[in-house]
Amino acid sequence: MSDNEYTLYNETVMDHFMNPRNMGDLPEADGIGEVGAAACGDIMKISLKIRDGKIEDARFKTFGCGSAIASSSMATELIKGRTLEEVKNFSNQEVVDALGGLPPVKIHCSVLAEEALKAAIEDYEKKNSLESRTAPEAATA
Amino acid sequence: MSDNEYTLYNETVMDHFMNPRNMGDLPEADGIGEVGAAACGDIMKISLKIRDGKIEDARFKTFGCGSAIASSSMATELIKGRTLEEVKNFSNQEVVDALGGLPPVKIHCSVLAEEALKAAIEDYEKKNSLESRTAPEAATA
Amino acid sequence: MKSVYLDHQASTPLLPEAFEAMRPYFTEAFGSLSSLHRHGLRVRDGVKKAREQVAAFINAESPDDIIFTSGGTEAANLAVKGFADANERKGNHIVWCTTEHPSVMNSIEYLEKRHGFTSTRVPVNPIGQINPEDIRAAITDKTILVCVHLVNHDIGTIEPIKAISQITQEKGVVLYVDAVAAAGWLPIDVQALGCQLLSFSPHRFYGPKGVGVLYRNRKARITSQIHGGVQENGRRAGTENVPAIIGAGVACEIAARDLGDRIAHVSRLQKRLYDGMISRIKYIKLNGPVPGPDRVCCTLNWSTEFIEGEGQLLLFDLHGIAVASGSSCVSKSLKVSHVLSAIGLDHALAQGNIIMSLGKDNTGDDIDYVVEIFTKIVDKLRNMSPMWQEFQEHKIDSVISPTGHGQSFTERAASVSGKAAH
Amino acid sequence: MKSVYLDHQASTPLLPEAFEAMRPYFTEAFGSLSSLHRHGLRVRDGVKKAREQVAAFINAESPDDIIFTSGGTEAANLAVKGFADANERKGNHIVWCTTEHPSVMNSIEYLEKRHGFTSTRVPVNPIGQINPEDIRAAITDKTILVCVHLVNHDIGTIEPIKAISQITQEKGVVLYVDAVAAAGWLPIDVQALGCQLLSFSPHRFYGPKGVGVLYRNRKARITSQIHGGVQENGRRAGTENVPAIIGAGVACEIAARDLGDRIAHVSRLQKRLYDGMISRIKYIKLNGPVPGPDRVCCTLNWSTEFIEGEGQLLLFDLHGIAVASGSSCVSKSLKVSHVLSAIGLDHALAQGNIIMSLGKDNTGDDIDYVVEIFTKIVDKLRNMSPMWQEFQEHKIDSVISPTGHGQSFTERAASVSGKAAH
Ligand SMILES: Cc1ncc(COP(=O)(O)O)c(C=O)c1O
Ligand SMILES: Cc1ncc(COP(=O)(O)O)c(C=O)c1O
Repeated sequence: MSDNEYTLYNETVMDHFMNPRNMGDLPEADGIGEVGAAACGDIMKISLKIRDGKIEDARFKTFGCGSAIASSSMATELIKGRTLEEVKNFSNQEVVDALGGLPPVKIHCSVLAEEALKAAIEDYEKKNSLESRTAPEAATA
Repeated sequence: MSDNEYTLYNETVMDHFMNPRNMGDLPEADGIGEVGAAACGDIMKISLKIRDGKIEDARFKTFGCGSAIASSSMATELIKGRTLEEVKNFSNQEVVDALGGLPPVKIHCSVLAEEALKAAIEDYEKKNSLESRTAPEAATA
Repeated sequence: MKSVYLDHQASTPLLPEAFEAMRPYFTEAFGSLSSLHRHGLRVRDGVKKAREQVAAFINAESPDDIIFTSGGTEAANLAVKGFADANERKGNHIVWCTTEHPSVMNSIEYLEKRHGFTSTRVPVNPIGQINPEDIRAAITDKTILVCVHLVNHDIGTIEPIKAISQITQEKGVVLYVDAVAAAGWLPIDVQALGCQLLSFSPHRFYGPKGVGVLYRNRKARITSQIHGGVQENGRRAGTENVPAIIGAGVACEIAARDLGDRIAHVSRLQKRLYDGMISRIKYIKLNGPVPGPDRVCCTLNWSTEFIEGEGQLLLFDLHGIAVASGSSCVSKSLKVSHVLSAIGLDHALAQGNIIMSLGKDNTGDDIDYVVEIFTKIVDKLRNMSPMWQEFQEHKIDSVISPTGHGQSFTERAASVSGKAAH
Repeated sequence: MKSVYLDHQASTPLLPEAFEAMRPYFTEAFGSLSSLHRHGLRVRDGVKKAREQVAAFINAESPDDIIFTSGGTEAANLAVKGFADANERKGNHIVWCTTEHPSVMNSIEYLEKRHGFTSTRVPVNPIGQINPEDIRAAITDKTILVCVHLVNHDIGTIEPIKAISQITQEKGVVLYVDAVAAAGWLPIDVQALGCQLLSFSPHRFYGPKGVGVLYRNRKARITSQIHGGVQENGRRAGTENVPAIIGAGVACEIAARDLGDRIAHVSRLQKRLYDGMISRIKYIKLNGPVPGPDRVCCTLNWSTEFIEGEGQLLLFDLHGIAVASGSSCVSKSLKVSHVLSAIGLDHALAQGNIIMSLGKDNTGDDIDYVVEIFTKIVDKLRNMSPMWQEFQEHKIDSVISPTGHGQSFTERAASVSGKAAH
């Protein structure tokens, strides 16, 4: 689409902005996190499907700038298949690195992605107290 | 000599600067005036030959900028043939007008010419008390 | 790909005529203006002509009233700080419009912080217009200066300068008009306006960058704010940017000649763009006055609900369309434009802000293409937006067309971010 | 007619390479640097490269240390006033060299008048050089800044910056170096010099007008002195003069590449001119150091006794030769250069002052022509000069080669003008 050699972000960021991965909702999400950045007004929502203590699927919706959209696209891409424990250690730096870097003023977008992800996990854990969490496991086992 | 369409002063001033009229001394001057402008350091000397109450000849020497040289050239040119009475009313404005104008910061050069001229007349009058002034008149009559 | 430049308020291409006039001053007539030999005198001649062209453009009393600076910002600084510095003994109070450009606003702020000045900000109404009577009310016996822009840089509002100058003249106070967003797009006559100081930036109407103009008449004494030599009659030190000054002169002369045509052409496009956007996009709001006598002919400032500005700008750019975004995430300070706050725009709307500014070379086709692309952009971004989804689900409400269902966007944003939006 | 430009310290022609690099930024890449679309980003790329070229030219630690201003004067203002503003809490005393350029001198004077600063002027010796120990002695516990130029703009003296920076570093005081008369004509390495602030003007070495450079490293915090937007990282507001910045980058890159050759060529011409003048003209004095390690390679400042400067300049011009005159009648203020006063030059000699500044395109033939013409000019003007006559008549004496007869020129001038010369 673009014949432009001058872009605000690098190729990877632009690609994730133009063709976001995992954009949308999960109809029956196990955990949903929605967070906002007071500083700039961005809002990010991440929905997770969790199976066997692992992220089976992830989706995002983002109200925000190009790097916020790219960060949520990349974050959802990165965590698919990871265990809950791994995801709890997830850091925004991973998003920044995977995107090949973000401008300094845009680093907070990757932080927002980390926060949305962790909010979704929290939501999942809140909904699934130990007993309710074992139940579906038993059912599918 | 000049193929220059850009000159600091107008054509008349440039002409009087490049080809000054009446430059030099009068060997047997009747009156000599030498004045200086403290503000810029210019020094101007005008020598007069006076005959029958008229300026018969005038010469100048000037240490100063282009407009000072042009002003003294023009002033000596203007006064030749005038009576002493006329010259006493001589004003720098006449020099400025005859030169077709001077830049505002250079008007003082024309004032210097007026002053040198008047100093020369004073010198003449001092040298020639009434009796000594009548003597040469008698001689030439 | 089609290329449509709609960011003329950021900068404009240099007129070929201006470039050709400037060209010899780079490599051939390169002398310094203060040199007394032919190289300097040639340049002096050129700059003299440029000063006359600029003076004619705004109907200044005399070319001596024109001071060349390095740009609109420096001109504003010189007007405000230079006037304050020269007139401090008369008083130390400044009255200004709350929607001034940062170059004016921050100059006044500097005077407050560092020179013991005080100031009164006069508010604007929801379309950004000042009430002249508020200026009258704000003037005290300490007031020496009133600052009001002619056209607002963000939302295109034309301020009632003539009514204001009647008051300032009555009160014996000097009026400074920042005309950077106006010059080249509406006729300017400083004598009819009744101001004593007025500034503008030629690069905003096809002149070069690197030069600004401050008009200053006898009634407004100023002191130089860049100290050094006696250039510009002692009012602005530093070797003059001769090529840019020459280009400014030509840009002014051509702007004066073509102003009627430019305004007619651009006004038509503005109307077409306005109609297209309003009819095709839902939940969109024009900031500032509708096209007409209260609005400059060349800009439209839009707020589109449920989406953010930078994404719009990027997608436009990917389609070859250049626009500006006033949204919070774009400027390095992450702040919403103070102009949008001043007109009381809801925070939700201040976010999705886009400024389209037209120029003489835009066409009707360009406009149709922009509208077409914009409908796609809005769809794409709303599709990604959690707020749009929540609006559909009646969890949050529209500011533009309220339904009575759900939280406000701002309440919602505050609740998810844990902090109130600023 | 032959044309010889010997006024390179006023300004230089733009390099064709710089012009070509600038050209697309006028009509094609005309976007504003802060715009986020391709038009802005393209410009951003170009300016980034220019910043790197400029940083490399002076061996700055980082391109971020380079601030683009509108010229050398604004850069000096920003260095002095911007540093003072940011560091006022640490102290309010400035030490400076008495022969600084007016842009530095008047900035300091402004701080004294308006911001309660005090300052100490450090004198220079008869060739214009400062004694570093005088700087040490002048520094108090209130001192925050020392200002010394690298090369004097009038008389070409190179100051001992390294010795001075040892003292400032020892004392923990920031050193600002005005390198406008130096850059392009001697190698500059800010790290080796040990200064924290340094400014220069590309139009003095074949770059464009309308741009200046301030180098500023982490150790010297400054605040913007032109208020407005956040351009140049918040250190200089206003739409950037992109074409000039691009041209500055190219001029710096080429100057870095050609510096050795330029210096070798110009030094040779300087020697030839010096020898020619000294051997052909009587009662003439070089102001500042003789050609050699204490003098910049490109200028010679002459005082010719018994004649005045402007006449020399005019006659040179009529022969196609461009020189500058520092004589009292030339500048609008009618004052003798403060540099000549500072080196204790006799008033008589300060009058007949001419500055010849060489450039890369001058030839040996040019030099011979200039010497030839100058002998004629001196004859012509001395022939017209009442002072020359009086010298011949032993009424006044020469300052340069005193005979022991007559009054001094200055006494004589004072007696005919009725007032002492100033
Ligand atoms: C209303 C207004 N004033 C002043 C300025 C500053 O002008 P410049 O960026 O040319 O320095 C601008 C520029 O955006 C402006 O829009
Ligand atoms: C030593 C020195 N500093 C500063 C300046 C000011 O530079 P500009 O005229 O480029 O603003 C000059 C210019 O003559 C200079 O010679």
